[in-house]
Formats: sequence, C-alpha cells, structure tokens
Amino acid sequence: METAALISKLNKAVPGAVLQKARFGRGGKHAIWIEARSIAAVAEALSSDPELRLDWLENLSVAQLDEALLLTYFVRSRQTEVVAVLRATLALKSEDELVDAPSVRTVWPMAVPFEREASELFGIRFGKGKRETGILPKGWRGFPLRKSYVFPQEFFQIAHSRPSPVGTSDGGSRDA
Amino acid sequence: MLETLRTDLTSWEIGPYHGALPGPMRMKLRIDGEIIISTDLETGFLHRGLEKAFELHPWPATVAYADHLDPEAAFFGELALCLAVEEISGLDCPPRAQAIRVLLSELSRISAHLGYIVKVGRAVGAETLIHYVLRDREKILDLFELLSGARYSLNFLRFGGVAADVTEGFIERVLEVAELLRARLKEYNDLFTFNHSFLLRTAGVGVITRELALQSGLTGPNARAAGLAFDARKAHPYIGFDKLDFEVPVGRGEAGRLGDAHDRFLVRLRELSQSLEILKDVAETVPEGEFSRMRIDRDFEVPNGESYARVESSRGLLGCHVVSDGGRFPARVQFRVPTSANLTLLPEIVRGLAIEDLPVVIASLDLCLAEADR
Amino acid sequence: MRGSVFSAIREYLQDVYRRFQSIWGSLITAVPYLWGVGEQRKEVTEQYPDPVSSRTADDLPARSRGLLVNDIDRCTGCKECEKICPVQCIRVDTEAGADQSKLWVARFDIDYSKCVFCGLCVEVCHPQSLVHSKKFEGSVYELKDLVASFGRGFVTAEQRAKWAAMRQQAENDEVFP
Amino acid sequence: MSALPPENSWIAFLANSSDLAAALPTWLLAALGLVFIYGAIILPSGAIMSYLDRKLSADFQARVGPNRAGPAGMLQPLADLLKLLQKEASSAEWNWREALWLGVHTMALYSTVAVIPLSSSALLVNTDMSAFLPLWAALVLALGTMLLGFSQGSVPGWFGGVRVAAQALAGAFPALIAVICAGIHAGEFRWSTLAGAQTASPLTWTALCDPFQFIAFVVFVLGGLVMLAVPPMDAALSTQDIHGGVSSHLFGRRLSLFRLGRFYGFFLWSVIAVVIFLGAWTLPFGLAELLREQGRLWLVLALEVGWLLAKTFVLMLLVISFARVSPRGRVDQVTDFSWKVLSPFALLALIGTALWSGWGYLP
Repeated sequence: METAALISKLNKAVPGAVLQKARFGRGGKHAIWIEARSIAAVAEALSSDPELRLDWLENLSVAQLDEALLLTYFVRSRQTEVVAVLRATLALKSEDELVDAPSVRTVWPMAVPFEREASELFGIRFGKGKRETGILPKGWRGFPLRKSYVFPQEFFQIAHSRPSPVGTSDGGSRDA
Repeated sequence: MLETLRTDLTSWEIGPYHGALPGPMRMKLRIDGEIIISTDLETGFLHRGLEKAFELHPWPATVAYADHLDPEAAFFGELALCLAVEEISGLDCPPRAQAIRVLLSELSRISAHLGYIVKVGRAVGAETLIHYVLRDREKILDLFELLSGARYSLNFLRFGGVAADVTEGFIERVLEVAELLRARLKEYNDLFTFNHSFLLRTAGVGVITRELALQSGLTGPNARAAGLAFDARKAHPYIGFDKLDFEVPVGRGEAGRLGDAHDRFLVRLRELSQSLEILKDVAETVPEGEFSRMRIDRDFEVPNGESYARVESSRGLLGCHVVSDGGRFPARVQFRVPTSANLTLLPEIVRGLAIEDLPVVIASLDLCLAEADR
Repeated sequence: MRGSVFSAIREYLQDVYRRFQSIWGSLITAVPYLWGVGEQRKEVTEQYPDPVSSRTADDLPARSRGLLVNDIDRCTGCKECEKICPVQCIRVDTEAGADQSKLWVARFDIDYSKCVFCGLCVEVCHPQSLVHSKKFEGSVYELKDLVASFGRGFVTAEQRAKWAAMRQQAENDEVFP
Repeated sequence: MSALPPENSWIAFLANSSDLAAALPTWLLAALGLVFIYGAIILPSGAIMSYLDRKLSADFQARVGPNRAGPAGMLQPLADLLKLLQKEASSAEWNWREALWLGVHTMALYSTVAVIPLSSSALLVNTDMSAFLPLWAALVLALGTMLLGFSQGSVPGWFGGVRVAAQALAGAFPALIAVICAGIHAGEFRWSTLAGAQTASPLTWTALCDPFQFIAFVVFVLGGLVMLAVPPMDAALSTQDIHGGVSSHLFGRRLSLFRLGRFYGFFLWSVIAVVIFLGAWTLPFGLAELLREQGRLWLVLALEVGWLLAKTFVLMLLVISFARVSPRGRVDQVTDFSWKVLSPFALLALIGTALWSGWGYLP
C-alpha cells in the first residue's frame, strides 16, 4: 500500500494525528510522522482497519537527536504484506526527567519487550505505568542511552574500571 | 479425585547461573507439586551496553562490536549492521562479496543449528548425539578460521564487501563439508530424531500456538514450527537470496501437536538441509571479481540518514536500525532481536508443564541471552 | 474395530515394539564407532597440551588471528592501530627521532586482557609491521604480564637534546648545503 | 545367622585353610570375609567398570576417553577417588540429617555384601528365600536415598527424594515377579538351587531355556534400572532436569560415597541377574569337577568368581551402551514404563513360565 493512501486512511480515522510524510532511508521509502499523543489511537486504527490489519509491531526503535527522542515504529501485517514506518518525537525536558509516551501494548502485545527496554534505557514512561526495570541493576541512576549520560565511576562501591596497564587512549573513542 | 488434590505452592529459583539455562538469567518458579504455575523471568545479567558502545566508536570499529551481539552466530549481527550502513552510504556490494556473504550466512546458520541440536540433546541427556554434533560443528568452525582467522567472532564483513578474498581451497572445502553433513544428518536422524524416548520428551511439550506466536511477534524457526511461514530471506531478500532457490520449512506437527518442541527441532533440521542446498548452489557459482569496494579507513564517514536492514538470523528476524548524523560515529544503532519475543512467551508455554520439561522447552526455544540483553 | 479392546492392545504392543526398535536403531548407528569403522567414524579428539597431537601453531590457517606482534623496525608510529582499536587496548607513545623521516616509538603496549583479536589494527597498519602471529598460548599468572611491550623505551633528556641538535643540523644542511 | 554354613561354604573353607583360621570364632571369620569381599571384589569391580564405562562411552562418541593416569588411563578411577576424598565440604555447617540418612543409605547397600552370591563356595546366606534378600535391601536403600534427598533442605533434593521412592516402587514390582519366574523354573529361591538349575551351556541358562524366561530376564534387568535409577532411567538423579536431585548438595567424600553406592547397586543387580538368569558361576567344560577332583578348591573358587564377574561386566557394558544412545526419560515416563510395560509383561512371563514348567504335571 502506498504511503499516501495510508496517510489518507489515517487522516480519516484519527484526524490531526499525521503531521507529515517524511523520507525514510534511501530508495523512496517513507515514514509517517505522527503526533506523539495519538500514537495509541493510530495504532488502534491501523490494526483494526480491515484492509491494512497491521497487527505486528516488528520493531520499536528509539534514538536521541539533539533534544528530542525519536520513536520509530516498524509495523507490518502478517496477512497483507503491508509494511509501514511510523515516527513520533518526544521533547526532552531535562537530563534526568522521565518523558511520557502512550503505550501501544494493548494493541500490539509484542511491544512489551521493546517498550520495557526503551523505558529503562531512555527514561520513557509508556502509558500510565512507571518506568520499568529489568536490564539495569536495581538502584542504577540515569538513562544510559541518552546522549547526556555520563557513565558512573562506581556502583555501590564497586569500581567499574580497573587501572589499565597501558593507560587510557586519547585516540578513536568519543568518550575519552 | 487427583484433579481436586491441591498442594501448597512452592517457590523455586533457578539461576542466574545454571546449566539448564541458556545464559545468565533468573527464573522464579511457583510450582504446585511439580507443575509450574507461574514463571517470573529476570534478565539483564548480560547487559553490556552494546548499543551505547556502538555510539562511542568510529564506524569501522563497530563491526567488531556487532560480532558480540550473538556470540553463537556472530555473522548475522555483522551482516545486519553492514547492510544498514551500506544502504545509507549508497555502497553496493560486489557480486563476489555477496556470494561469500551468502556462504558465510548459511555456514553460520548451520553451525548455530548444530549448536541447537547440542542444546536439545543435552537437555534430554543424549550424550552420544552431542559428541557427534560437536565434532561436525568443528568442521564449520575450521572453515570460519580458514576464511577469516577466527572461529566465532569473525569480524570479516566490511562496509561495501568483505575483509578479504576467499583463501585457496575454501570453496572446495565448503562443498566437502556440505557433502559430509548431508551424510551426518541421516546419522542424526537414525540415532535420535525419531527415537521413542526423544519423542516422548518433546512431542506435545511446550506448544506454541499460532495465536501465541502472532501475539508475541515470534519469528524464525520457532514461529515457522508454529505454522507462520515468515522468513526474511523470502520477504525482504538481501545479498541475493531472491535469486536462490530454497524452501522455507514449516512445522507439520508430525509427532505431537503443531508448534511443540519436536516440531521446532524438526524445522531446524530441515532448515539445515536447505542451507546445505544453498551452500552447494552458491559455492559452485561464486563469481569472479573484486571482494570489496573500499579499503578500511578510520575516517570513514556515513552520510546523514537512516536505514533499517532485516536479516534472517538463525533464531529469527534480526533488524538493525542505524541512524547517522553524518559523522565518524554512529548516532544510534538499534537491533531488533528475535530472542526477546521468545523470552516473553516462555512463561506462557511452560505454565502447566512438569518441572522436568522446563530444560527441554528452554533448550528447544533456542534462547540467546547475550542477544536479548545486549 | 476402532476403539475396541483389540485395537487398544495392538496400539499398546506397537508402542512397546517401537520403543525397543528405536533403541536398537540407535545402537546400530552408534556401534560401528566402537571399532572406528571407516574414515568418518574415527576418533577426533586432539591431545592437548601434553602431548600435542596436532594443531600446533604451524598447523593453523594462514589468516589465523593469534597474539599480535609488532616489528618495531618497520613501525612508523602513526597510531592508526591505536585509534581504530575497538577496545582501546593499544597504547603508542612517540617522540621525534634522530632525523625527520622517522618517529621514535618509545612505547608500543598491547593489553591482551582487553584485546578481542578482531584484526582491525592489522588491517589499518600501512607499513605492515603489526601482524597476528599464530601463537595462541598466552596464559600468565599476573594480569600485568598480559601486556606485551614492543616499544624502544623512553629516551633520556640528553639523548633527546642530542637528537634535536641532529635534526637541527640536518635542517641547516638542507637549507644551506 | 542361625543357620550354620554348609560344608562347602566359604566360611568352612576359610576355617579349614589354616590352623590360625581354625582357631578364630566363626563370626570373626565371617566379618573378615565380608571386608575381604568388599575390598578385593567390589571396590576393584567399581574401578574396572567405571574405567570400562568411560572408555566404551568414549568409543561410542568418537573420542579417546581417559588417557592420562596410568597406561591408557587405567588409573583414572583411582585418581578420581583421591580427588573426591580431599575435597572440602560445601558448607561449614554439619548437616547431621544428611549424614544420618547417607549412613542409612550406605548401610542398606553394603548389608547386601553378606548375601551377594559369588561362587558355589562363596555363599554366606543360602536360605530358601535368599534370592529376595537383595530386593529388600534395595527397598531400604530407596528409603534411605529418599530421606537423604529430603535432608538436603532444598527443592531439587526434595523432588529427587520423591522420585527415587516412586521409581523404586515401580521397578520393584516387575523385578520381584521376574525373580519368581526364575524360582518356578528352578524350584526354589536358594542361590545354589537357582544356579544349579543351569549348566555351562547357554541353552540351559534360565534366560534362554524358554521364551517366557527370556521376557522375565529382560524385565528383571530393566526393572532393576528403574528401581536403582541407573541411566537412562536416572530421571530421579538427573543433573539437567532437577539439578542432580538427591545428590544436588552432596560434596566431596559424601558424594564419592554416594556415587560408589550407585555403582554398587548396579553391580549387585547385574550379579544377581547373571546368577539367576545367565548361568551363574558354572564353569564350562566341566572344569569345576575336574579341578575339585584334583583338590584345587581355591582355584575353583577363583575361577568361578572370575567367570561370574566376566559375565556381569559384559551385561553391564551392554546396559551402558544402551544407556549411551538413549535419551533420558522423564520420571513419569519411567514409572509408566515400569508399571504399564514391564509389569504386564512380567505377569505374562509368570503365567507362561508356570504353564511351561507345570506342563508335565498337568493331568
């Protein structure tokens, strides 16, 4: 299905949700930029539409660009071979403040592990729930995948790095 | 009478380190007698901050990190990353390099599936089979070493090709090993696949229904065993898989029910033989030419942009979403790993099973904690 | 007959038969291994480390990635390897040498406790001085013994002054021949 | 020991061998004899079998197996024993329950040394029901093992204990019936009678003399595997499924005692199977009579023990090779196999044997 047709369908189902059509990668692929608040409604519309039946959230990727988190939903259908990319941005307020985003796990149950991971590593609160844990140790502070994150020197008095016999390099690494 | 007999629930924690587990994770079981009532999974013990590490290293060094996504089939991580980066920067891969990539991809798949047979064999206590399979997997690891110099972490792919041309005699040895493995597969089947005790342990155990597979976004051989014929090699052909003729085996529920542990085992065996076919086809027709478009360069820059590459790894759909801000370092590299779906449905399918089925089900799911935790 | 006692008994007997048959089938697959019949059924164990039956370092494939070795005479001290190393296990310190053309590589340390043997450093090495040897036995008792040093050592202050003078001399010679 | 040993018993044998022995009381001789049997026959058999087991498995699995300790690795069992003996306990706390039930387990096992038949002249207990004595010992052993599992204070130990008990009960039933089959054939359950019913020719061995006896023999061996949790019927003690079950927390010396006990149970069972079904110790070519006429009683004793042990080892190796290629069963499948497959066939064998043996007496 063409992106344009998809957008017109969405405009009908959830008015005002679609912000714009954006290019995604090379080769004429497109992403649909949607309003962050209406992600859940869009998801509902896409999965319940009889023609589309986008019932499979293949991937949820989060990336930080400057002061915004970029949520990319790779959605597809098991029945109709339709593939779509949805995109929304969340503005970051401060370094260690949680950001809110609607959860899509009621529509796409497979979103649970993706949302859990993004929630923990980027500090996003999906739905009304709290920030989930599972990857980081209990009591870990900060959101490691944000650009502003500084790796702590120690955690509960356990030093994270041993003094290297060859010293630290000043070469290729960005964090040096 | 027996059905109404209820005993107090017992808690049992397995892990984080235990031989029956696929890697470090903790299972908190609630068991009624010996029936599993509920399972809580705690993962993250193997979180190495891999995705963060990508952002801190220059582009050429990231391939070495992609190796460590899934140590048992390191090649697929590399391949996904390279495909994504090549798409952004518009590099195309020479035909010879593509053929080498297909060879490596299928060899990795075979080696990972042989490793899977070992896991299942160990879970049901079939010692002899384990040794036979490990012996044969060694042949493939030797091939890897011959080609790239390493047995697991190949680090052989480069953006726009492969690191080096094939060594002399490699193609012949691939064909030899393929021939050998075909004979071995028959031996495994005679020894094990339809052994009565093995059927008893796996048939009808740990059934993944079609609905459950759909709900959890399951991919790979596990989903195919449940009847979902999705294969990224067919749905989104890459490195020339569209030109190859191969089948995607789907579970048939021969021994027990569709989507049980035995189906998962059989589907992988069938995939193995399909991969052998592909190996044979490709190895006989490796085109001549260059093996890489560019030499490795520390200052290699990827233009501003993003892409998403899909690869069918031995465990399922491996996606790689790469965002570049046009510099020497990636802005974001995200992997969509197949194991996280497997992990979410593990508590579902072990509910109501006896605790002795737990190792078998875990082994038959082919979990990889390194990949799930990253 | 379906569902009758007889068919139940027949099924039962078939099941018992299959059970013993599969054991028998497995046995006849494995028994030839007892005598190592045929080339494909020989023992594959390789003795290591005492005695080393095969797979000595020389038997490894040409591309095998063992411990790194740097030929310091060819090394130009360009630090490419240090910069590309994904785990920052190489440390190179250089100084200006006796003449303009070459740097004095005072320190070239590789920390094998960090090295992942990815081979990138070898690939970027233009003078091809850094190579993977086939040596793979690297276990030591102390962590610090895992550092391999290939550098020429730091120079003394007077040596440095002398070289500076030599360079100056060479420069002067060039300008006023 | 109310019944006095018969003339050809090894006690009389010992007593007659020297003046010093004749001066000692019978009970002391008997005790010394038991220690001798344990030290000179059972422990070496354990070492030999564990070596053969590992070599055979290795041969099956295309590897070399033990090859470091001694020539061709033959001293490996000894090295293992020495290693296990010097291991420290996993916890400093003395678990007296574990020690107690390990003690019961061990006593139950080694009490059978007194009843183990090794040759025509090495029979300490040879009553008209002596063939059942090892079975009772095996049930006491199961009780001891079960409580040993409970005493571990852990979930796997508890599961292991319950499974051991379930398997012992399931295996004992068909095995007992199989013994009765052999008894019907021989006419009595005395060791000497059971052995005496068979001659050196394999065709007269109880297992091969009629088809029902062969079924009984197979049932006896498989029932023993289930009863004593020998691989591949070792669901009760499997490392993968329930973390080693009973032995999950055993360590060092206690573990070596437990392991040796497991081996001994298997060994004992195979000895009995050979005595009851596979021609016992009867030497071929009438060697025994020949040598007895010449008065070489010691040689007869040694040859008979050797012949019996040789047959036992072959039987054990067969069972091991069968275990090496079969996946392990789940505990309910093992007990199901015992109750639903072995037991009906045991009953079939019992009826068949009874008819076969009683044919001539029928009117």
